[in-house]
Amino acid sequence: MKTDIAVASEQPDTGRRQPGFAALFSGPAGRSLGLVIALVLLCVVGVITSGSLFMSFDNVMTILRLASVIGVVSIGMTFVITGGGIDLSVGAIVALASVWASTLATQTLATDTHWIVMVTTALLVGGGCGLINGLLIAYGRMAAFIVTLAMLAGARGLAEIIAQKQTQVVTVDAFVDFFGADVLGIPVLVVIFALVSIAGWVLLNRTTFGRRTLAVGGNPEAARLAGIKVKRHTTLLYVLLGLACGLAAVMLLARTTAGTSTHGLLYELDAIAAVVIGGTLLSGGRGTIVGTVLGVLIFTTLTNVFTLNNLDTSTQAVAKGVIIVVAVLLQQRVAARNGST
Amino acid sequence: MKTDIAVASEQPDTGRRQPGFAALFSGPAGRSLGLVIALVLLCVVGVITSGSLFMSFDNVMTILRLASVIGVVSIGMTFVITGGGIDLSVGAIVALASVWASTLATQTLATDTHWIVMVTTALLVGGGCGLINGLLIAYGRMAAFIVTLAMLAGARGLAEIIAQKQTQVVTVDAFVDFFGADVLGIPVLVVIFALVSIAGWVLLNRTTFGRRTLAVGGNPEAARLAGIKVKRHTTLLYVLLGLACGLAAVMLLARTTAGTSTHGLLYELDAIAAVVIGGTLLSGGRGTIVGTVLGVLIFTTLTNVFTLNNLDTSTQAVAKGVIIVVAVLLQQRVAARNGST
Amino acid sequence: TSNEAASVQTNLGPRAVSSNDEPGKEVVIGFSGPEADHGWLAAINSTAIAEAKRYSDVTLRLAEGTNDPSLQISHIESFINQGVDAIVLLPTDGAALTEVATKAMEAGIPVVNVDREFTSEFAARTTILGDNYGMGISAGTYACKLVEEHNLGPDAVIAEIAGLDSLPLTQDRSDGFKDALRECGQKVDHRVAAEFTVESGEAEASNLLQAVPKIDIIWNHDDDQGVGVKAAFDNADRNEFFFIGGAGSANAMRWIQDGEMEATVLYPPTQAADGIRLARLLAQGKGMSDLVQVEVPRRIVLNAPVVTKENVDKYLPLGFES
Amino acid sequence: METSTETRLTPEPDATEPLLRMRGIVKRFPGVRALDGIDIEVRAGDVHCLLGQNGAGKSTLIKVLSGAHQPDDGTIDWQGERIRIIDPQAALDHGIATIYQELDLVDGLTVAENIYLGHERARWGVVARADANRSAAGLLRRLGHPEIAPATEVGRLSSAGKQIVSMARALSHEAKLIVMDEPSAVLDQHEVRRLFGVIRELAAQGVGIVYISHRLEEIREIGDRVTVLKDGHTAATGLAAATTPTSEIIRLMTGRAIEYAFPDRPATPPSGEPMLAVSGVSRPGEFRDVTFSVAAGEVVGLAGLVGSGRSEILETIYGARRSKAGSVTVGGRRLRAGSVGAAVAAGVGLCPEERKSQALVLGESVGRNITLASLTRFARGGFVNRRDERRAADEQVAALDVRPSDVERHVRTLSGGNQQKVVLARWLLHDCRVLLLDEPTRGVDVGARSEIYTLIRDLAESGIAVVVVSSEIEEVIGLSDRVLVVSDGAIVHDGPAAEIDEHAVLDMVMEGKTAA
Ligand SMILES: Nc1ncnc2c1ncn2[C@@H]1O[C@H](COP(=O)(O)OP(=O)(O)OP(=O)(O)O)[C@@H](O)[C@H]1O
Ligand SMILES: Nc1ncnc2c1ncn2[C@@H]1O[C@H](COP(=O)(O)OP(=O)(O)OP(=O)(O)O)[C@@H](O)[C@H]1O
Ligand SMILES: [Mg+2]
Ligand SMILES: [Mg+2]
Repeated sequence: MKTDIAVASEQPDTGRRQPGFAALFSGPAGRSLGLVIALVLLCVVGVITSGSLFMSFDNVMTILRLASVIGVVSIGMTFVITGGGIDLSVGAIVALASVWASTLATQTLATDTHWIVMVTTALLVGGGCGLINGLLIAYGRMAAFIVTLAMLAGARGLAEIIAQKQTQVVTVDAFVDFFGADVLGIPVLVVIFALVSIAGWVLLNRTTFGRRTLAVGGNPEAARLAGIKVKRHTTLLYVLLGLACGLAAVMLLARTTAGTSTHGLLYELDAIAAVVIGGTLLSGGRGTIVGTVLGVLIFTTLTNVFTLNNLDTSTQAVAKGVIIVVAVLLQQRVAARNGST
Repeated sequence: MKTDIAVASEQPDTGRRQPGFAALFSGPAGRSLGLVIALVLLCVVGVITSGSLFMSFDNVMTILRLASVIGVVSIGMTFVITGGGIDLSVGAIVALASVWASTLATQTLATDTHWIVMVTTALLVGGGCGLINGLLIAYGRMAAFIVTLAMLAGARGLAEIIAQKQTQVVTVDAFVDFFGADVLGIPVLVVIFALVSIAGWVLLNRTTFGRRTLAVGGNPEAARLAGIKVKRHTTLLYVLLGLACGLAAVMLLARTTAGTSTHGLLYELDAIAAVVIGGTLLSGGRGTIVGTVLGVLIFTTLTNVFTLNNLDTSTQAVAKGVIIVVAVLLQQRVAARNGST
Repeated sequence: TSNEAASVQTNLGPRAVSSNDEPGKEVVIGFSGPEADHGWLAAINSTAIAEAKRYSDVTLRLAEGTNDPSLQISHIESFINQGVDAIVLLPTDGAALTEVATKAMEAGIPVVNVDREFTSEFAARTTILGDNYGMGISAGTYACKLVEEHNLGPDAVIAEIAGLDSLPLTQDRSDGFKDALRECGQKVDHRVAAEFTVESGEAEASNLLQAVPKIDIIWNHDDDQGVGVKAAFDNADRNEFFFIGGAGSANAMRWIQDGEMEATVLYPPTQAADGIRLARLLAQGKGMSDLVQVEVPRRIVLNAPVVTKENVDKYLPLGFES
Repeated sequence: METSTETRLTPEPDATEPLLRMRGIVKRFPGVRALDGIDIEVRAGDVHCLLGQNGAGKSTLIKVLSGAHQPDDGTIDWQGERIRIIDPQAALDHGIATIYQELDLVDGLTVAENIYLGHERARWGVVARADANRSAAGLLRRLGHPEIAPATEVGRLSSAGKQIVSMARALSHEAKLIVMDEPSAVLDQHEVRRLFGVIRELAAQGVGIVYISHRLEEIREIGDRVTVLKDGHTAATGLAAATTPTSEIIRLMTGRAIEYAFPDRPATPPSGEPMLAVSGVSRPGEFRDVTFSVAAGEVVGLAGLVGSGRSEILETIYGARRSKAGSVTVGGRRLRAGSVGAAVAAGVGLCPEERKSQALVLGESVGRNITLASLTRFARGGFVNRRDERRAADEQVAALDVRPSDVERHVRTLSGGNQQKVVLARWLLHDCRVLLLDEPTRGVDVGARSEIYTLIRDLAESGIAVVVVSSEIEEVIGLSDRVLVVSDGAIVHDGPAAEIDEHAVLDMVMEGKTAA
């Protein structure tokens, strides 16, 4: 939002990165240093209150597995927000993709051929929804907020119609076995999250696609004048996020062994929150995958620590609100000290 | 979001208002002409499908009464968004204010003295939450999205703690009688909505406060250098919205005769949607109260028409998605033809 | 009226006291339910907690209530990691939680399923069902009785205000209602779905009243949203119909006493409390003292009786403050 | 893609065939005919100057050429072939690179990333950062700015620095035609020299240059041919830059003869109690120990190189930056440091350097932008009296000759120079006691320029203390009663304008530069 920008510009840029020790943190890690500190503090609280329970391998995997689904969505969301957009329909798209990929017809086909059919279906549905979003926003010149709000209503409604509001159990064993398995003790879901994170980081920071995303989000007019096809690029960003939602649906199908129209409820808020807490500018032009991953981990670890400590849900909500504010303030102060805003 | 701006800037600004007939619609009414058309179309559908049922005085009042609560919140939201901000916590603030104003203690005091005690409580709670939001955003330099997300969690949690997740029935008869009454056949709630709309319109379009809101949202740095106290103004905007939420809580208390922590669920989405559909720029700097009121009416009428036609909820959701897109496209085309972008 | 911190516990009246209540082995029970965002679910939680407090040998671990199956799965996973002695689970979605419940059972932790059935026999040691379909049947059967008693004829206008429509349990209730009505040649003429909240109840009911100028019978799935539904009736000055509720909150029972409501179909929020008790017995290896068999049964289906003016006094103590 | 940073030599085209020929170009915006049949021809190796008043259509013409706008009518021949330029990429593909009037960089990207935006140096879609940084450094060196590090975020650069990056970007395209829309507006004399060096080098290699500027003396120095636009028409084209008299060019542009001179200074310099007194104000890293005072009715000019800290000094006086030491007093009363509100209340106005980001609310009308700082004057009890407001805005628009003279029009649609006038108008309306003007004539045409000079003098005579920052030393000297020379964040000279000349100032600023 503009206000933030304004306020930020009041404190003059420090301009130059400091040498020596601080330089270590002036890269992506530096910008996220506050978040790392917040996460570490959270872990310390976890260890103090729940001892070895918290640090156990199983518990860590539980946190990561929970983080993996919303994590994949959040990484996609990082691209859209960095590119100056927003997507409220992610949860609905996840639901629709999960339902579509677990209909009787799809599952029968998958049993007859290969479970890859289900994955393809989910990705196609996700990508298709993203494409519709992108086309309406970029070529239809409509506000992203409105288009994706409409998609939120539409996709979830369609999911309900397809599933007839029933839960569709996944009976394709090969599918469940594959995604439910471990690789060297690490759950496949966590591996997927890790791979998507790395791919996202490379895509945003090391490729022309990523550079152009920053340009389109930071100054779309300048990007257009530099010869970038802004509309096409914007559309691609939403397709990318749609695909991430499709993948998340697959992961959710594996995790819950069921497809339902209630999957992905409120993912839009969770994902946007993780992205923004991570340090990506909601107004576009600056994005960080590392920050997003940290944001997701902070939220999931928070829930885990709460659960281990048997906290009442209302108290949890209040505590969550306070912790969000404190984490961001911390992040800001640390970033300011490190000379990167 | 930036993308929209970029895309919009490709089609040249008309800059100048056309004379003659078109000038009639080039004011606020013109910008909202597409919305008026959409609303009229919706009413035509209502009349065709439900005949006199739809156009009956009672039904129109039902629509307006349902529109009034979210309407008051949306008008407050128009100011915040026009000023370049966003507030996700409106629903939670409504819940907290409704709960606080209907605790046993407050109600007892109100019975002993006057129901105005309940109203004051709700307004104070709403204004207080808004103040916290505003201070953290303007002076704490935090992103509005994050701060109000934290407030969303915190305020609803607090509401649950206060109400112990129970529904607090309003027993102050004078309160229910006053707000449940009619004035010349018009429900008091609708009268309040109308008054707030007019006050909002005057405030935004005719006062220095409104002008400054537009400037702060349009270019905060320029506003600051023009001598406007941007931080103070931003804070005031959130307080204003908080007060609107407090008032909405009072109206909701009267409408449902109960205060609960589940009041105002998803108001943030509904209000932002109404504001943005109305034509207020999500990036700030342009706001229209008339548009917001129309946006609210479109959404409420839509639900009413659906119900009159006994539509299944899933179909409703899909239809809603499609109608939103169509309404906005219509609005855009009409606006473009009228020469105001 | 509901501002006193009411707990159903104190209202429950006389309860069976048996040797099973003697302190036994110390056990840790994990409890996870959906987001307690309205009265019935809040009552589910509070009765469960209160029940656990009654036993000095029970330590309760409470997970954050959620409507996201994925998050609930991770709660169960952490219970398994913690090695609790038993798990009481009210799933957001029975099918979605089956896998992880099976995992818990395989890890030797008995799972007590409350209210929403799993898709596998092996996922729960014991299931306590509130019978949503049966609730619809009860409501429908009672509606049929009203039609007959008051001679409403085959064209009686029957309306339904459902709860959150995307939940399978809402579908079950609606199916039961429909099926029972069919028995007496009736059908649901108009249906809207609220969201279990007071506000949505008021909004949906307001619109419904406009859609149907004259109604004979209304069944509202949930007494929580019923507060709003009732407010809408009062706002519109409409009372020409029989108003049947669901769940059985204290508010609803008082309305029945005052003649402002015809009846409500009970859906006791004490299931989870029962679940806690059974989980304790399972973990301690005990049976149910009122039964001859030495083990806790696999399946308990609660009754969904209809509360009317005649019997409301008997049920009022069970009514939860919502 | 070639790694060479050198602009490729284009084979000398047939001497009779111009590189570019635009005929009958028409561009309409709703309510305006920005271009109404423009003809222009540019030869390879020529520096072709485009002149015209503010709003004449220069920027619009070059945006048509660069693919940013689609013409409504007219033809474009490129190297003898009829082409259509459907988007900016098409123009770049043909070898037409453009430096836009409004800086068109992405703040969040680095210098190198901005230079290669849209034609990244990449392999398999993965950017070759080291390669890009190296090439960018080469381009910057060629432009005489090795101190700009390719890895710096562009948002941290000053306007001048950004202008350099824009130029480096144009060079990076190995273009056959480079269009420059007022590149010198944010540069000081020293920088302009270097720019001319580069332009000459490019022209010698056969690259065609279209050069837009409002500084007529530059035209004579660098230009080969001149085209003058007036109200969307070609008033004259193909004039020889060297021989066409200045008065003739001005007449073609404005349709009248303009005395291109500074207004007379008062015979006796104003004195008495200082209206504005700045003492010992410092901001580490930007400027230090700045002390000077301005009497009522006095015009004080700040000369210096780009980046010497003049803008920061003005912004600190105004309270937009908080000073770490020293004090600012206005009319004898000390201002609270770091408070714009206090400064405005005390009657200080600042006309900031970057009109787009710092001054204008682009989505608002001209009228509302003008009255923004004086709203309370038109308000009673918080309600704005729109008739009074409108009248005041109309007066300012007429006084400054803003075109089109329509206060309802969005500022966004005004030409650059007219936008600048709107910013000036805001503070002229504000009944200031102290007026701080940062580059007030940036991008303003000759006609309006002399009007602004007269205005500033009139304001001073009405008792206002004026501080002017300008990168044109001639302007500082001509306009001011007293000149301060700023070098590297310190005031190195303070004396009457009549006793100093351009060379002396240039020497002083350069000395500071070399000493530092
Ligand atoms: N996007 C637009 N929408 C409407 N009118 C426009 C737009 N862009 C330019 N104009 C109008 O076109 C005319 C020509 O503007 P242009 O920017 O080409 O002038 P210019 O010669 O570059 O002036 P300057 O020297 O001030 O930069 C002006 O009247 C301007 O208001
Ligand atoms: N946002 C910023 N962050 C860091 N350094 C900055 C920033 N803005 C300006 N500077 C530095 O401050 C110094 C002075 O800036 P500036 O160019 O505004 O001076 P100036 O004398 O006003 O020049 P100009 O002629 O461009 O107005 C320069 O070294 C510049 O690089
Ligand atoms: Mg121009
Ligand atoms: Mg400057």
